[in-house]
Amino acid sequence: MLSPHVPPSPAAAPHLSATGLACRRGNRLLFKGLAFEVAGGEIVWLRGRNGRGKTSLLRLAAGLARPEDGEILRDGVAASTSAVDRRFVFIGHANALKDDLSATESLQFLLRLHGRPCSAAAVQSALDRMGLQGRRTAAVRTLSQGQRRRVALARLAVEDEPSLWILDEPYDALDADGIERLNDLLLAHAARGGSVLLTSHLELDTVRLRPREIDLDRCA
Amino acid sequence: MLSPHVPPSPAAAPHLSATGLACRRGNRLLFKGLAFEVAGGEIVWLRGRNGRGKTSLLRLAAGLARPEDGEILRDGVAASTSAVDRRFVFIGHANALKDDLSATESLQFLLRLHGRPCSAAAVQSALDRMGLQGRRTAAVRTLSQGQRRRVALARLAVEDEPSLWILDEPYDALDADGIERLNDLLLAHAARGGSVLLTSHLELDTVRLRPREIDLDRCA
Amino acid sequence: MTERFRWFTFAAPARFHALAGRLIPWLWAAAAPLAAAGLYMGFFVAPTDAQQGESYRIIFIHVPAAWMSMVIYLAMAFWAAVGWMFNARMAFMLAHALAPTGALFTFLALWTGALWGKPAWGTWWVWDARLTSELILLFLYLGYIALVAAIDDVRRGDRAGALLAIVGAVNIPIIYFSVRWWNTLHQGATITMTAAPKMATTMLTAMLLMTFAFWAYTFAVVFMRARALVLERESHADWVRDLATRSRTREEQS
Amino acid sequence: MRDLFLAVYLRDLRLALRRRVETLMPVAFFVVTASLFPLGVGPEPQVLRQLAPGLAWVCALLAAMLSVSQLFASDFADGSLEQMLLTGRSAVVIAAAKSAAHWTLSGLPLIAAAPLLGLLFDVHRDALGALLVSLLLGTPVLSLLGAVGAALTLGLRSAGVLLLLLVLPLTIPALIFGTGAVAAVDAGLSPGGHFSILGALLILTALTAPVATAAALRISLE
Amino acid sequence: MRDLFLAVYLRDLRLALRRRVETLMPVAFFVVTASLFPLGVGPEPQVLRQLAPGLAWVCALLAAMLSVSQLFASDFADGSLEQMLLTGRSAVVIAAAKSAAHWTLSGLPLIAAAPLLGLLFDVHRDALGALLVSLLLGTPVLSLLGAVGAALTLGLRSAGVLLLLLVLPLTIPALIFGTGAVAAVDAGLSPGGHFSILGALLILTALTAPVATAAALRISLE
Ligand code: HEM
Ligand SMILES: Nc1ncnc2c1ncn2[C@@H]1O[C@H](COP(=O)(O)OP(=O)(O)OP(=O)(O)O)[C@@H](O)[C@H]1O
Ligand SMILES: Nc1ncnc2c1ncn2[C@@H]1O[C@H](COP(=O)(O)OP(=O)(O)OP(=O)(O)O)[C@@H](O)[C@H]1O
Ligand SMILES: [Mg+2]
Ligand SMILES: [Mg+2]
Repeated sequence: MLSPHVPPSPAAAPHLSATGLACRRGNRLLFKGLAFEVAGGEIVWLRGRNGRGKTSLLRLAAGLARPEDGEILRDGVAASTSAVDRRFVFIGHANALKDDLSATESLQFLLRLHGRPCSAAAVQSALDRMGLQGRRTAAVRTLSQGQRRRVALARLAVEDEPSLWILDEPYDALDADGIERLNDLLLAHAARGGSVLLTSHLELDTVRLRPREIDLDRCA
Repeated sequence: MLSPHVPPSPAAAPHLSATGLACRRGNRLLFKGLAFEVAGGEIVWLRGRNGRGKTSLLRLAAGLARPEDGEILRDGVAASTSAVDRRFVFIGHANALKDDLSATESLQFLLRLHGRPCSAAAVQSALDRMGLQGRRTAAVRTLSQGQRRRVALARLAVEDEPSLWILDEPYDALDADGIERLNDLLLAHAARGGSVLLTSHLELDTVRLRPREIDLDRCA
Repeated sequence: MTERFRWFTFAAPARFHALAGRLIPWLWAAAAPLAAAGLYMGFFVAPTDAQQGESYRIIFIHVPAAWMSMVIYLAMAFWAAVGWMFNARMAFMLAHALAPTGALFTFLALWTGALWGKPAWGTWWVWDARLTSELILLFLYLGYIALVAAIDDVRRGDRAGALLAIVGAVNIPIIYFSVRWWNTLHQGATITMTAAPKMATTMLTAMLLMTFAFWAYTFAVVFMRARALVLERESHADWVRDLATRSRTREEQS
Repeated sequence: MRDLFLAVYLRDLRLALRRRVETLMPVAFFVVTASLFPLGVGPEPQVLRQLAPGLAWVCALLAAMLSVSQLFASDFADGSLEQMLLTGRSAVVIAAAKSAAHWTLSGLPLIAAAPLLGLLFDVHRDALGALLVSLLLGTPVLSLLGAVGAALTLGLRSAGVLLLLLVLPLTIPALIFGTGAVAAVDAGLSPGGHFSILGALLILTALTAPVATAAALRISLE
Repeated sequence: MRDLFLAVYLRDLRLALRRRVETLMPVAFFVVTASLFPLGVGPEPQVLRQLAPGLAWVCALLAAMLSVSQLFASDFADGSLEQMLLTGRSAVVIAAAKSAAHWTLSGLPLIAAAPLLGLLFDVHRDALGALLVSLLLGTPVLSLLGAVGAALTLGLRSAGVLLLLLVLPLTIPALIFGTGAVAAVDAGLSPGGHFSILGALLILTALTAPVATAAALRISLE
C-alpha cells in the first residue's frame, strides 16, 4: 500500500525488495500489501509495537517462512529459494550458541557452517572486537545474558562483503559499551556498501547510524 | 567497601540490606564487601556492564543462591531462609510462562502459586493493564517476545502490598507503550511504600521514576 | 553451635592434614604385615574344606571385602550427613575420599564371589537377593562418584552427593539381611555376635587378620586421598600457602 | 498446602492434556515394546506367557525412568521452577505434587494398558490380577524415586545416564517383589507377603522421597 | 560439501564428549535393560540364552528411537538449526551428518557393548558374531530413519509418540532380518542371505533418508 520513502535506486539490484507482501500467523493477518526496499549502504530500522509482526517480517526476508501473498526478493531472487548464492547474515532473537561449548568453539562452528574464515586468529579477533577478551574459553552456560549476545554478534566482525544483514533485536541485553561496538560494526558494514535490516525497541543512535525507518504501525 | 548514598533509615527495617557481601561464580569473585540498603518507597537501579554480576546479585537477594561471604537480609531475615513470611516478587530474565498454556492460564498459575488473588477477573484486569486485551486466550507459544514479557510483568499489577520487587531486565523486549505501563506500575508501588530493585541497560525514565542508582562498576 | 561450626569449617582441614600426615606411615606399616600374615594363614595353614576342597580359600578375601564394602558406605553416609548438618567442608571431603575405596572393595567382593560361584554353584552369577543388592551397592558408589564429578561447582557437588549417599544408605540393611529375608543360594552368616563361630580357629584367625589389614589399608588410602583433596580445595587458604613455601625452602636446602 | 499441591498437580495435568497425543506415550511405548518382543524372541506362547509379567515390569521401569528425566527440565529452563521455590511455602509439597502428576501421567496409563498384555500373551486371570496390584503399588515408588534423581541431576551435562545410574538400582527391589508376586500366584501361593512389602516400600518412599527431592531442587538451583 | 559434513559431524561428537558420561547412555540403557530382564523374567539360563538376540535388537531399537527424538531438539530451541538451514548449502549434507553423528553416538557403543550380553546370557560364539554383524548393518538404518521422523515431528506437541508411530513400523524389517540372521546361525544355516538384505536396506535408506530429512526440516521450521 505504502512504500516508505524509497531511496534513489542504486546501480545494482537492491539487497532486499518486497512488493505486496502479506503475512499471516495463525489466523491473524499481520500485514498486507507491504512494499519496501533495502539498498546497499543503507541501515534500515524496522519499527512497530509489540506483536506488530517485525520478527515475522524478518523471517520472511531470511527465507525461513513463506509469505501469505506478494513476494520478497533477496538480491533479486525469491527469499525462500534455498539455493542462494549471495551471502547474507541472519541473527535472530535466539543466539544459536551451545551451552556446553566455549564461546570460541560456538562461534567457530557458526563461521565454519556458513563457510566464513574460522581460523583461531579470526575467531579470537572477532571476539575481541565485541569486548570478550577475558571470557573466550568460558563455557557458554557460564556467560551472562549480555556476554552471550556479544558472542552471537561477533559473527558480524568477520564479515567483509557488502551483503545483507538481518538482525532481530541485536541490542538486546547489551550495555552501553556493547551497543557502541555493535554500532561500529554496522557503520563499517554500511561504509563498504553492505545493508542492514534490524529491529530494536531501544532508540538507535540516529546521529551516528542515520537509519532509515520503516514503521509497521504506520504503513500496511 | 563503599555503600552508595544510603537513604535516611525509615522507621521499619529496610526491605533489603546487604553488608560485606561477596559473590563467587565458578572460580571468579564477582564482588566483595558490598553494602547497600533498599528502603520502602525506593526504586533502586542496579547498573553495571555486561557480566558485572547484576543478575547474580539479584539471585542472592531473592535467596536463590547463597553469598560467598557477608550477609543479605530481606525484611530483616537472611534472604536464603526458605520460610519467608513477608512477600516479595522476583521476576528473572526468564518469563516462567508455559508455551502450551494460554496467557491467562500461565498468569493464573503463577498467581495461585504465590497465593495471590487469581480469580478470572483479577487475571483479566492484570493482563489488560499490561495492554494484552486482544491476546488473553492466545497460547504463549504464539506470542511475540514483547507480549511474553508483558504477561510475565502482569503479575505486578495484582500486587497491593508495600513489598519488595526484584526485577531482572524488566524492560527487555518492551516497546514504548509497554515501558510506560511498567513505569506506571512501579510508581504506584513506590507510592504505597513498596520498594523496587531492578536492572536495566535501557536508560530509565529518571524524571518520572527518580531511581537511586547503585553502580557495580564503581563500587566493590 | 557456632563453635562447632567454626571447628568443622576452618580448623579441621589444617589439623586433619597434619594429623593424617603423621598417621599414614604407621597405617601402611600395619597393613602390609597383617595382609601377609592373613594370606599366609589362609592359603597355607588353614585346613582344606571337607566339601569344597581348596576353592573355599577365596573366603579370606571375599568376606572381609564384603564387610568393608558395607562399612565404608555407612561411614560415607555418616560423614555426608555431618557435612550436611553442620555445613562442614572437612566432612564432605572425607565422604568424597571414602567412595573410591568403597567401590573397590565392593568390586572385589563381587569379583571374588563370582570366582567362587563357578566351583560352588556352577555359575558365575545368579540374580539372588544378596548378589543383586551388593551390585546395587556398586552402582551407588559409582553413582556417587559420577554425580560429584559431573558437577562443576564444588559446593553443589558436595551437597548433591551427600543427599545421594544418605538416601542410598537404606541399601545396607538390605544387603545384610537379604539372606535372612529371602531363601537364596548365598550362604547365611557364619560369624555372628550371639552364636559361637562354626568354623575352625585358624580359618577365623586368618579372616580376622585379613579384615584388620583391609581396615588399615582403608584408613591409609582414605587419609591420603583426603589430604590431597584438602590441599586442592584449600589452595587459597593461608596455611596451605605456608605449607607450600615451607616445603619449597626445605627442597632448596636439601 | 492443599491448594498449593492442587495448583501444581492440576497444572501439570493440564499441560499434558494440551499435548493430547503425548499422554498416550507411555502406553505406546509399552505396547510397542511388548509387540516387538514376539518378533525378536519368537512366537512360542509358552515362553511368551512366562515372559509377560517381567516384561510389563521392565516396561514400567523404563517408561518411568525415561519420562521422569524430563520432569523438572522444562520448568527449569523457562524459570517456572525458580518461581516455585520462591513461594516461601513448602517445596516438599511441590515436589510431591510433581511426583503425583508424573505417576498419573505415566504409571496410571500403563496400569490401564496392562490388561492388553494379558490378551497379547495369554496370561492367566489370577496372574494378571496380581500383576495389576503389584503395578499399582510399585509404579508410584518409581515416580517418587525418579523425582529425586531428576532433581539431583537437573541441569547437569550428563543428566540422562546419571539418572539411570542413580535411580535404577534403587528401584530394583520394587521390580523383584512386583514380579515375585506374580510368580507366587503362578506357583499357587499367596502373593500377600509380596504385596505387603511393596506397600511398605511405597509408604517409606512416599514419606522420604519428596523431602529429598525438595532438598535436591534447592541444591540444583543454587 | 565434505567440510560442511565434517563441521556438523565433529561438532555433534564434541558436544557429546563434553557430556562425557552422557556418551555412555546407550550402553547404560542396554546393560540396564539386559540386566533387569533376568530379574523380571527369572534366571533360567536356557530361557535367557534364547532371549538374548531378540533382547539386543529390541534394546537397539528402543535406544535409537529414544535418543533420536532429541536429535534436532536442542538445535531447534537455541536457533542453531535455523542457522544450519540458512547456509545456502545443502541441507541434505547437514541431515546426513546429523544422522551419522547419531549412529556414532548411539549405534556404535551399543555394538561395542553387545559382547557383554554374550557373557551375561551365555550366548554361543557364532551366534554372537552373527548378532554383531546384523547390528552393524542394521543400526545405521535405525539412525537414518529416526532422523526423518525426528525432523517431521520437530516442535510438535506430541513429538515423542508420533515419532514412535511413524518410524517404528519402518524399522521392523531391519529387526526381522537382524534376528533372523542369528536364528539362522543357531539353526546351523548360513546368515548370508539375511545380511545381504540388511545391506540392501542400508544402501536404500542411506540414499533416500537424508533427502527426506532435509525436506522435513524445512517444513518444520517454517
Ligand atoms: C558375586 C557373588 C557374591 C556376592 C556379591 C557376595 C556378597 C557377599 C556379602 C555382601 C557378604 C557379607 C555379608 C555378611 O557379612 O553377612 C558375603 C559373605 C559371605 N559370602 Fe558371599 N557373595 C558372593 C558369592 C559367594 C559365593 C559363591 C560363596 C560361597 C559359596 C559365598 C560365601 C560367602 C560366605 C561364606 C560369606 C560369609 C558370611 C558370614 O560369615 O556372614 N559368597 N558375600
Ligand atoms: N505461531 C503463531 N501462531 C499464531 N500467531 C502468532 C504465531 N507467532 C506469532 N504470532 C502472532 O503474530 C504477531 C507478530 O509476532 P512477531 O513475533 O512477529 O511480533 P514482533 O513485531 O516481533 O513483536 P515484538 O516487538 O514483541 O518482538 C503477534 O501478535 C503474535 O501473537
Ligand atoms: N555458572 C557460572 N560459572 C562461572 N561463571 C559464571 C556462571 N554464571 C555466571 N558467571 C559469570 O559471572 C559473571 C556475572 O554474571 P551475571 O549474569 O550476574 O552478569 P550480569 O551483570 O547480569 O550481566 P548482563 O548485563 O550481561 O546480564 C559473568 O562474567 C559470567 O560470565
Ligand atoms: Mg520480535
Ligand atoms: Mg544479567
